[in-house]
Amino acid sequence: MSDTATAHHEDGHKSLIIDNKKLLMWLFLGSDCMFFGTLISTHLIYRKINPTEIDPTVNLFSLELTSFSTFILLMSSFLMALAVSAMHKGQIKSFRRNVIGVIFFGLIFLGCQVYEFTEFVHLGLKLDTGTFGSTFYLMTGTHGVHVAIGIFWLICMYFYSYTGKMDAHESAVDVEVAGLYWHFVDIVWIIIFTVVYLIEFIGK
Amino acid sequence: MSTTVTETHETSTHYGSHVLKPERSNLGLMRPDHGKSVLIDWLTTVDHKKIGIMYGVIALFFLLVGGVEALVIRTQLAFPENDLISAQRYNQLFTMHGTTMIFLAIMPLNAAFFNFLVPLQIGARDVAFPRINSFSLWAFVAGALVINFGWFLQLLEVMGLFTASGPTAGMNDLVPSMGWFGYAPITGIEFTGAGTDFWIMGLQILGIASLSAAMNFVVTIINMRAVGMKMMRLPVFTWMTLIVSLLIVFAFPAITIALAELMFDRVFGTNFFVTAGGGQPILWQHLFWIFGHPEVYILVLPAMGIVSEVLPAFSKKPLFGYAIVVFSGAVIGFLGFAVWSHHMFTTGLGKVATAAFSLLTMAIAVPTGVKIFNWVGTLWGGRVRFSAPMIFALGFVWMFMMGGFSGIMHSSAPADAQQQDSYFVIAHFHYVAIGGIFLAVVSGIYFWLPKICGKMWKGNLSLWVAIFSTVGLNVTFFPMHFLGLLGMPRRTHTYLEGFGWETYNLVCTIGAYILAFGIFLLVVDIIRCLRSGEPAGDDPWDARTLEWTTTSPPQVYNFARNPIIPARDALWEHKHGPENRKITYEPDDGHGIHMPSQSWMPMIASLGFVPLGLGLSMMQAGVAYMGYVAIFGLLMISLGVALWALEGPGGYHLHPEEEN
Amino acid sequence: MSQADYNPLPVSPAVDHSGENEKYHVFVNLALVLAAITGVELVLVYLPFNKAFIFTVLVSLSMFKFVAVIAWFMHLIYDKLMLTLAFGTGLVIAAGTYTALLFLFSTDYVAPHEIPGIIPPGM
Amino acid sequence: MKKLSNGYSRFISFATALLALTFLSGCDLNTRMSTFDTKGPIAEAQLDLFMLTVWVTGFIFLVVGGVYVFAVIKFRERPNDDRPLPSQGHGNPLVEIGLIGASVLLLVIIAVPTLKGIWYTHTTPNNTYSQLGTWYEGDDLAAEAEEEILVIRVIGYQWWWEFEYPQFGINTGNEMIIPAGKAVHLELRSVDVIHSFWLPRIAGKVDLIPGRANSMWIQAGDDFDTWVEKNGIEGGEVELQTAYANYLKTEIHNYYYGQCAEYCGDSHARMLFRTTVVGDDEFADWVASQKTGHTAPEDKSWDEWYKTYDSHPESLSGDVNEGLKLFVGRGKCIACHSVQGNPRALGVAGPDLTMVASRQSLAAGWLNHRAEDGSIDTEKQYENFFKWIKEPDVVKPGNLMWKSNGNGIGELTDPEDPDKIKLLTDDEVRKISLYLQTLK
Repeated sequence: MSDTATAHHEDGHKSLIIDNKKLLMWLFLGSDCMFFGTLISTHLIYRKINPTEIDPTVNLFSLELTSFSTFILLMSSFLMALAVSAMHKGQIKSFRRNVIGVIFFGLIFLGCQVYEFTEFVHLGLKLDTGTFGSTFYLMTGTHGVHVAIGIFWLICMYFYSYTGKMDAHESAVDVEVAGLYWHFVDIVWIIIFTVVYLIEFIGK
Repeated sequence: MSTTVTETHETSTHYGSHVLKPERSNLGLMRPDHGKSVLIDWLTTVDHKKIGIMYGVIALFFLLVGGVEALVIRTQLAFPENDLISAQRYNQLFTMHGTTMIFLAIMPLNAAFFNFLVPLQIGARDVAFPRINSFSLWAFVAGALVINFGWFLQLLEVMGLFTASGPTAGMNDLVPSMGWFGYAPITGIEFTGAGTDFWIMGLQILGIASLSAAMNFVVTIINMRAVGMKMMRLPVFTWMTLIVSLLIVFAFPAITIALAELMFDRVFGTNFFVTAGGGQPILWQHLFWIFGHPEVYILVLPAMGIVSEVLPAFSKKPLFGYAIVVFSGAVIGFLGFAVWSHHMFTTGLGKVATAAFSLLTMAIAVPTGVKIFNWVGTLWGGRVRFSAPMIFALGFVWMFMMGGFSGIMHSSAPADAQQQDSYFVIAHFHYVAIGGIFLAVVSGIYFWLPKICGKMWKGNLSLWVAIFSTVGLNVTFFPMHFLGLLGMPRRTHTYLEGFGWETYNLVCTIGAYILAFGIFLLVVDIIRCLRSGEPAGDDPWDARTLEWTTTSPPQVYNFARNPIIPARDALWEHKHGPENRKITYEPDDGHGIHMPSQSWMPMIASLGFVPLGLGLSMMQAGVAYMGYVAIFGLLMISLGVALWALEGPGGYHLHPEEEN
Repeated sequence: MSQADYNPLPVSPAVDHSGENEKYHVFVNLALVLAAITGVELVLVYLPFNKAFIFTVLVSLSMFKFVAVIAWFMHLIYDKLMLTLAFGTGLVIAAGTYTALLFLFSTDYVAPHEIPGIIPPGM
Repeated sequence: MKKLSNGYSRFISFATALLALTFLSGCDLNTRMSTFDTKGPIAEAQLDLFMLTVWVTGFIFLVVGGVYVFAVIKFRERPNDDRPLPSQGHGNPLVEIGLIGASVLLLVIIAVPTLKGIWYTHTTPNNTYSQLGTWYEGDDLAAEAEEEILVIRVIGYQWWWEFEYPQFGINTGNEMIIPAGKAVHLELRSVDVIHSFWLPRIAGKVDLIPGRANSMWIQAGDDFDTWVEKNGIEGGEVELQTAYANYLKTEIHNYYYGQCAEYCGDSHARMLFRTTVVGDDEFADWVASQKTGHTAPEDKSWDEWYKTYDSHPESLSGDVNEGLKLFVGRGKCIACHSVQGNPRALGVAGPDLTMVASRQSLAAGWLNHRAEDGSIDTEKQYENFFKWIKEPDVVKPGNLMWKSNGNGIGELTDPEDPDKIKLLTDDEVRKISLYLQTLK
């Protein structure tokens, strides 16, 4: 809930009209690029130098399932954009409707991931299975944790909207910042979907 | 959740002094505001100046700790085949010396200057997120405690009050002993014990502290500038803060993930750096230096910023080529991400990669050289006044040049094959670290101490500090160039007689004691200043930047009215420039100055890292019940953050007496 | 001092609410396009085309999705340049560094896990 | 202010004096591991590059440092200075660009030879001088190896070195032997943590990284063509060959010191190694005797000795026999060490002990018994063996020989209780040492 970690300086004049929280979030996302860059590149490096590590005849990935969860995440991003837009217009009911949708879709995505992990473990891919298991689970797991944090954040916002303390101006920024975070989680998945799942598949 | 809606402004009362009625937060709790007790005031403060001072004091303490570690190391090496301390103890000392100096002394010293100066230099009341600032400070303290906790356990063990148990107990290394670089696989579970876990968790916590502080500063510098303070009017120190903060923001995630991967290797048996499972230990080196090389600039750029403030002030001239200095700082920062592998020339990168990194490393010498040219250019035609800050700044330029030149020698990869991991490298980076960063920081201390405490240091003791530290530094580290070229490798706890290293080592050790005496004098001088310095006045140096327009020490609100900045070197132009370049002030809108309320929550949240970090580390080492301690820490963090979110930012208004 | 620098606007961002309705249509269209691309990607990997071709198309499509979400859903194109700089710097550094890192690793340098005392066959 | 200036000049003279003292304290650059005293083309190339960087940076230092000192002195504030304020110029773009251009030019002076040097040091040559078929005189060489150069697999352990010669199927520890004037290809491997191979007078370092196939090439002394070219000596082929042989013999054949240069744990400081550079004949002899290994004491065959050992061990008397009995028996040395010839000494966790007594150091180079004249000081050698076997943890803290048996060498009488170890007595250690001294 980093949006709350602020204090306002109503007297301060800002040379550029960017909200502090928004700038902070964008910086965090820039930093997160390095964060996920490290994880994804670790995975790719080990795929490159240990290409025969997993049995190529076993079809580990179910592309249909992953495409479905990618779709779900993209749609949640769409709803999040609508929620932010609604908040800017001060339509709190529309905001609630959309946010509930985002939370729901996010939970479906997490559910898919849990299902996928369980399947993989049954197929014999564990955390300590060579480097593939290590990098795959740490990478997708970290992404999953990001999704979970996002869901928790949005649930808090949803309930907070009933306290009547939200207003169109300041809370819109808070919602927008949460939205930025959510979209970023989405674009990270776009990359992971392509470089980890699809390209792995055509490499077979 | 939201932050602003509930602000209760019952405060149009006129407060002449700082005594305030504590106000209740949204939770119905008393806010720990001014006037209760000095201790609570400091613990819960969100004032960037107090936070800066605390950073500085803690960092100086760790500078002394790291210095003592270095002295023991040097004493052990004074004679061949010396057995003052065991190999293991030596390894612990050099590991902790490096870690302490980098993460617990230099970085927080820089943070101390950032905190104290940046808002003052840009004409702001505070940083953008005062409570995150407080969180960063206490998270840094938490990380420092976790990383040094091993010493405490080792002490208990020596006294017979504690025995390690569990899988790594036999190793008996409670203090990190794998080097500050922690090259895999020596950090693996089969080679090192609990010390490595403390190190991993400590660094992770320090990373969180640095990241939150850095993002805060970027937002502060971009968003909180006073009217008219355009980017190209920022003081160079603030520019360097901005660049350093961006470097931290973009470099730290690499080490965060690397540490997480290492932790997974140790705890969950993953294979990131385990050869038997297909892992490549070399990957750690890459990830470490992707962080580690920008880290070098994170350490040194603030020093360049300090010197770029001191030299103009004592030459009565603007910085020569301001734009180019700023630009070269940015280029150094950016190129700093492209040269990490020059720390790895001996790891068999292959011809092409070695050549590429060799050339890029030479390229980075150009913007660094540019800065030196500009400092010389600043002196040229000026009127050089030899006061203590200036003497240290002049010493910095000379010593930094020497460190820089041995750096160029490293850039030639084949020559580096002889220098890498020898004492030559130690000489190189200590010239940069002590001759560069330390002298600049001392220069900064003498320059801004009058502003920080309102008192002027006195007498010529500062000159003796300069003499002892500079002489000590050269006597210690100059012979090390030769030691390295005569084949003495680094990180060896002892050496055989007959290799021609004996005299050099003895000289180095003597030098280390001279240097230590210099630092001791520095501490004495600072204490003397605090105890019995004369009032310094607002602008004792006839200086150039905005921080000298406020009182010494500055009021809690920094500026009674917000300044409007007409030019670069605002104060100088105000004093000596034409009439249209005076600093003006915004009109009083009658609402008073909005001040943020103080809070316990950032401290509670960040100190939760102590049980979390210690619990996780010791759980790994097999100590009983540590899992619960870790969970307690996690709960403490969550609780702190949740209450922080719910208490609301609060705030009150101050109405300073009109004095200007 | 020119008073032009002095900006008396309030702190909170002045959001232009009149644009929100146009944005709605952009969002809906974008969502449809993104869904369609994901479908195309899924089909594409099964098609018997040249692997390099499929690879190129997949990478381009994912780049497009990536940029589109940033630009419109995250309204970066509506926002201040400073935000693009803050994020873009991180993105460029990450992309550059890790692409370089990927090239620095190659199977040529991989040695099998050493076990003491065994001279590998073929030596 | 006057007082300050006085202090400043005092400080400068003090500093200069101390610096000069430091310089003078050690002029001897021809020490055992000096990178200045090069004995091979690689170290020479590296030194040349280093000196180039020294000259270039020294030049810049002189110019910039000179201007700097001049500026500080010339533009200092005088007492009662009432001159007008200095001009408030913000810099001069032309000067700046000129200086940037000049520094780029100076860097190019370093860059071009650096690139050459990288290619030179990274490319193992395969010239006729170095091919095994040309110079190796033993008859035990596989045909396909004739056109290869000598390959040595260097394997790093915590904390010792193994040198394998795969083309000859032999293996030695901590002291490597290479022929003079021949390029040698080193394959660098590690079994545990990262180590680094550094032989300063012959070549700079390359790391031994687990999981990574690093390699380097080294050469002690120039090959014939290079030597002729470098020295510009004229003469007939035979004379030149003699002179060249003489050069190798007097200048290159020697005993060189090396050390691990990457931090590798507790005893990193004590992970040294040695290299003997010898002539072709001597190398062939060494390979041959390394292959043959040793017979049992009193020139018995091993079958005979072991038969007696298994049936009537008490009949094998004398210190050397007793030592060997302990070596294969209670001391359990053969669990980790192998000795060529001895059919039961096949351990692989420790260094190969074939001809261990002809090595001039023990315990990865930490204990020396090389006499002034280059021969082996046998008394010292005995002491070293004794010390190493008696208290290995003192010589090399944390090493496997000490750790593997539960902190000492001897018999574990109760496997459940590591404290009940029956350590070797001084007399037993003496006998083992005496036996080991016969392995030469």
